[in-house]
Order: sequence, then C-alpha cells, then structure tokens
Amino acid sequence: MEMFNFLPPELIRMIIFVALLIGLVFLNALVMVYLERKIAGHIQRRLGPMEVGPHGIFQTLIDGIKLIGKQLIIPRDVNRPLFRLAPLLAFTPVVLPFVVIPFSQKIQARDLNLGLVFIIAMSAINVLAIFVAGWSSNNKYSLFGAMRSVAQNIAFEIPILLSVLSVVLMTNTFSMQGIVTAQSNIWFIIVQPVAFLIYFIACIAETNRAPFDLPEAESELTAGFHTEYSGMGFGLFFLGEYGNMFVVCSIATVLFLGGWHGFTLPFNDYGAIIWFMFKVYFLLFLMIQIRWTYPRVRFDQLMNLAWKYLIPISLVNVLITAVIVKL
Amino acid sequence: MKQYVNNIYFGLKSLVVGLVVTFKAMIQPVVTVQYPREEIDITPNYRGHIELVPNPETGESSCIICGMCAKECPSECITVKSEKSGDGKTKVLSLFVQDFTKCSLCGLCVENCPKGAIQFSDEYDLAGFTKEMFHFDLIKRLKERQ
Amino acid sequence: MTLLSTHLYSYLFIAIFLFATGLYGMIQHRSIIGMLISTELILSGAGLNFMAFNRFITPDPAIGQIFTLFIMGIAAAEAAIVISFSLAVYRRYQTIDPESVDKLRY
Amino acid sequence: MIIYRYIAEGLFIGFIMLVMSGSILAVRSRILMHAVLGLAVSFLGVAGLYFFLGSMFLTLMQILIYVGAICVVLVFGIMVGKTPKEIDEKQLRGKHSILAVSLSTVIFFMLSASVFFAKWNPVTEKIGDFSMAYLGKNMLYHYCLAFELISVILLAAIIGAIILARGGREADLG
Repeated sequence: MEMFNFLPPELIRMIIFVALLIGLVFLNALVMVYLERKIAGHIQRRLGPMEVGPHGIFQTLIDGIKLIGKQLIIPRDVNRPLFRLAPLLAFTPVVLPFVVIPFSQKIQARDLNLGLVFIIAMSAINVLAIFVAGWSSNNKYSLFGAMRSVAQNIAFEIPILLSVLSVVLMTNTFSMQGIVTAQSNIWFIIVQPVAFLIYFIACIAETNRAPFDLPEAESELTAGFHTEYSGMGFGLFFLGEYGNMFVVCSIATVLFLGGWHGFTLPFNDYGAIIWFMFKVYFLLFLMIQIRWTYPRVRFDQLMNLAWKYLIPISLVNVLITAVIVKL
Repeated sequence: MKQYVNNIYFGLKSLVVGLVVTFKAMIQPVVTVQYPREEIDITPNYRGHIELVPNPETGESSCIICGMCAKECPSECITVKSEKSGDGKTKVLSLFVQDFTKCSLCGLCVENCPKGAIQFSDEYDLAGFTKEMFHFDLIKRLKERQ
Repeated sequence: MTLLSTHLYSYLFIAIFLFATGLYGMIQHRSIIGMLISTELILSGAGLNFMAFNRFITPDPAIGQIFTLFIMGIAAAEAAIVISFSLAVYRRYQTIDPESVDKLRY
Repeated sequence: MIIYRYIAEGLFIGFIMLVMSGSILAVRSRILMHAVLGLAVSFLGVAGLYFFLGSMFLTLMQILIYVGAICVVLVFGIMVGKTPKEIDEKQLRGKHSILAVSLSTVIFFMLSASVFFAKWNPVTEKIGDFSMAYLGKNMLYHYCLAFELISVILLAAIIGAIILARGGREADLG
C-alpha cells in the first residue's frame, strides 16, 4: 500500500468499493439468469439447463462468454452515435445506486443523507437510455417498445414515490442506514403492508418485468427497444435489467423488510450481509415466480392499474400515515 | 365504490391463488426425461420401420417369399427377391429391402403377411445424412440384431 | 492558488452563457419543441444564478434553494403545457412551425 | 489534502464542459432528438454545479425533475407528435440566424460586463445550514404561500395539458 500513499484513504476505499460493486452487478446477473431458467423450468415441471457443469451452473457463464465474443452488428440506417451510447447509458445508472445500499451495518460504500432520493434520481436516467436505444434503432418495434416503456415508467414512478414517502414520513430520514436502524424493533412491512404491496407491484412494472413487460413483449414487438442490438450491446441491457431488479429489491428490503436486521450472526457488523442478501433474493425469487405465473397485461389494463388503483390507494395511504404520525 | 373494493379484493385473491399453483408445480417432481441419458420404453403400438421376425428355432427369418407384402404396399417401397437354394428345390430369401423414405407406415404389409414374419420395430431415433441410408436391408438388420 | 470553483464569477458566467444560448436558440429555431428546449436552458440558467448568489451573497442558504425549486416546478409545468400544446397544434396544422399557426379560429 | 482540490477542480471544469457542449448541441443540432439529449447533458452539468454550490438535494432534484421528467416528456412529445425528425438546413442559416447570433452575443457581453463590474459583497457567516430539515422548515413557514401557489400552478398545468391533448383527439374522431 506504500505506493498509494499519495491518495487519500477515502478515495482508495471508494475505488475498491466501486470495483467490488461492478463485480457484484455481473455476478448477480449470472446468478439471476441461472435462477430464472431453473425456476422457470421447475414451474413448468422440467429441469432447465443441465448440460454445462453439474446441473448446468456454468450455462450462464458460457452464454456470457458467447455474448462477449459475438460480432457487434450495427444496422445501416441507425443513428450511430446514439446507438452506441445507449447500452452504456443503460448500464451506468444501474451501478451508481449500489453505492448507497447498506449491505450490513459496516458494508456500505457511502451513506448519503439523501440516499433514497439519490437512487430514485438515478433510476430516472434509465428511462432516457431506453428511449435513446429505441429511437436510434430506427425500427418500428424498437420505437414502440421505447414509447410503451416511457408511458409505463411515468405512470408507475408516482406510486413508487408515494409509497416510499409514507415510509420516509415515519422515519424522518432519507438515509438508507437510518431507515434500517429505525426498524430495529418492528419491520415496516407490518406497519405499512399496503405501501409494500404498491411498491412491489410498481417496481415490477418499473423494471419492465412480466406481467408488465410490454416494452419488450416478444410476441408483439420481437424484443422491443433492444431488437437491433447484438453481442455485448444486448448484454449490457441485460446486465442493466438484472442490476435494476437487484436495486429495487434491495430498496424494498431496506424500506420494508428491515434491511440487515435478523437473528444476530457472528461478526454481526459484517455478517449481517447474509440476512440482507437472503431477503433480497427472496424478493427476487418472488419476482421470477410472478413472471412465470401471470400472463402479460394489456396496455389499457396496465394504465388502469396505475392511475385508477395504485395512485389513489397510495395517496390515501400517505394521508393516513401523515395523520397518524402527527397524532 | 363497492365494485372498486370488490375488484381489488378478488384481484389480489386470484393473484395469490396463481402464485400458490405455480409454487406447488415447482416443488413437484419433474415430468420430462433427459433424453440422451435416460430413455423410456416405447409403447407396443409404436410403428417404426418394418423388420423381419426371426424364427425361434433356427434364428433365420420365417419369410416364405410369397411377395404379399410387396404387392400390397401402397407406396411400393418393399422389394423382395429370392434365389434357388443350393439343391434347387426351395427358394431362399436373398434380398428384402424397405425404402423407408417412401413408407407411410400404413401397416398393410404386417397385416397381410401369412406367416407373421414382419413386425414394426421400436426404433425411433433414426437419423442419416443421405436418402440411401434409409433403404434398409432387413436381412442384414436381422443378422445384426442377433 | 485560486480555484475556479470557489469564485462567484465562474458560476455567473456559466449562467449567462446558458441564458445567451437559450436566447440564440429561441430566435433561431422554428419549431415549438426547439423553442421549448431553449426556454428550458434559460430557466436552468436562472436557477444556477439563484444558487450561486445563495452560496456566496445571502446569509440564509435556504432562500436560493427554495427559489430554484420553484423554478424547477414552473419549468416542469411549462414543459407539460407546451408539449400538449404542440400535440394539439400538430393535429390541426400538421406542422409545429410557430409561424404557420396564424389562425385565431380553426 | 491538496489532491482533493485538484480532483474537485478537474470535476468542476468537466461539469462546465458538459454544460457548454450540451447547451450548444441543444440549440445547434438539426436533429431534435440530439437537441433533447444535449439538453439532458447540459442539465447533468448544471446538477454537478449545484453540487459544488453545496446543495446535494438540489443536485438530485435537478436530475430527477429536469433529466428524468422534462427531457423524457420532451422526447415523448417528439415521438408521439410525429414531428419531423430533422429541421431544414436553411433554418440554421436564414435571416433569423444572423439576428440570433448577434443579439445573443451582445446580450452575453453586456451581462458579463455588468456582472464583472458590479460590486458583490460576499458573506462568510451563514445563519442556517444546507440541511433538508432547514430547507423544509423555510419552505413551509416563510414561503408557504408560494409553495401553495406553485402546487396550484402544477395542478392547473396537469389539467390543462390533459385537456389540450385530449380535446384534439376527440375533435379528430368526431
């Protein structure tokens, strides 16, 4: 470490954390794709991938290597700079929220006072990436996918913000660590079940997962906004999607499931990461199961769900919470 | 308003029911078979290409070279030829070829054989690179099987 | 050592730059959406100005932030109105060139 | 730590570059979509400058509202409205262009001069802090009326936007 002495220790810590977090994003995507295939298989009473490695655990790794090795095809009439920019734009804002996620009491890259707002702001950039991808592809499927995606994101951003707000009203802080600490006695899912439900439903829509996967509905739009992407461009969108799922599930864990709280483990300051990961992957499992359970909704049903059910209910929920907190 | 609450109630209920159904399906044993590694017994009704039935005593085919199978075959895909045996009194089966590329698996040959010397085989994983690979020489196949 | 980021002037110059580019775009563009983009530039220049004064001139740091928040609210409202307006104009006139929208009654 | 200062200064210059290049792209680009993205880049730069001015909250709000909401609405408008993808070449040159360049240059230098020659009195003591609690208290005590008014304006804007966008469709159908 002698040669790095000219750097401030805080900077070194940040750099190491960011490297680890990018590693986590990749690892999470590998695990998630494998889980997705296996769970899908077992729900349909088959086995899923079995060929590469024992029970096919290296299948996703091999797929990733295949994606990296593939040729990047850029169609002739696309808008070249934007077409190349879009996958990066989709991937970067997904890594940034990981900075403020409290994996345990001590494992956190940085505890911002405004951590929650930070995450929400970063997820706003993601929409723009989908838009850029869809528009620059110069393809009707892509354009429709992007338009659907944005209409969906605008509609479901509101219930997410409102349900998050009802928790913030109770804790009086935006700091992720502070919200977790406030749940040492009781998890907020017991106090705020409605907010949790709304948050979870809206998040499935926000991450474009089935049954709300209209932006990439394969039977109507081939692949939606990433129809024209091949190789690692597609791979980055994929990584971004799974990273996003991890982020929203970890916010749900922090806000409602008590974060890293649980039975005390050895080295609890660091070991509590096991609790956190367990809760996050439980929610991710639920998301995967939902994808393989429900059929895709129609677009008007989607909009009705957001504007007629989720938004009014979450508004009422916020009002009731505010009144009870003030009493 | 009552309708609205009802919608929410029944909607959530049906969603939960759906999750329970898929969860049950997930923990039940799988029904598919990992094909190249496991194989299940084929049903007796399966119709593959035809093959000669060996005579249990001699092990040779019990075909009497009447030619009924070739005559009845609607796609004319069976060729039967015989030649005089060594002493010149009996005929010996010298060629029994089925062109499987034309066969429609109708089963008339099996039904019409007076000696019951033809049956359907249970082979289902046939594959080949040329048409000629499906011109089966049934005498050779019979010897290979024994 | 003097640093650019600790001077009021550098922020004010950027704000003026934003204002001037916004004005340029406003005059030169001939589509409603292009003009809206220029307006957003001008508004964000104004917001930057407020924040700069808030940091260096006023003793109370809440005022500038609140005014910038209000500007953001106004900008959002304005964007929503102008976009729906341009949709309506496009439906009736099949163009978003502001000079062709010259009928008071359609 | 001197190195912190250098890093911060580099970041500051980077943000200025973002603002300038983004805003020039926004007004000069022939393709409307590029213009909106230039606007987004410029807003991100301004968000960074807000961070240098000490307000994390405003930084995040700038990203959330300008980039996440306004730019997205603009792009949405471009896509839905079937607006032409490109602006005519002559628009960027015509008589408007000369006027625009000269006027904006004159105003830029006039304002710069007035900023440069004005006498500013920087304060060193602050009576409050940059925390959100202080901001929220001020917003709801001292500026309560403005706060209420802006919410009324937003509500009116939302209703107006819906009516404007819907009315056209009904007229077309009927």
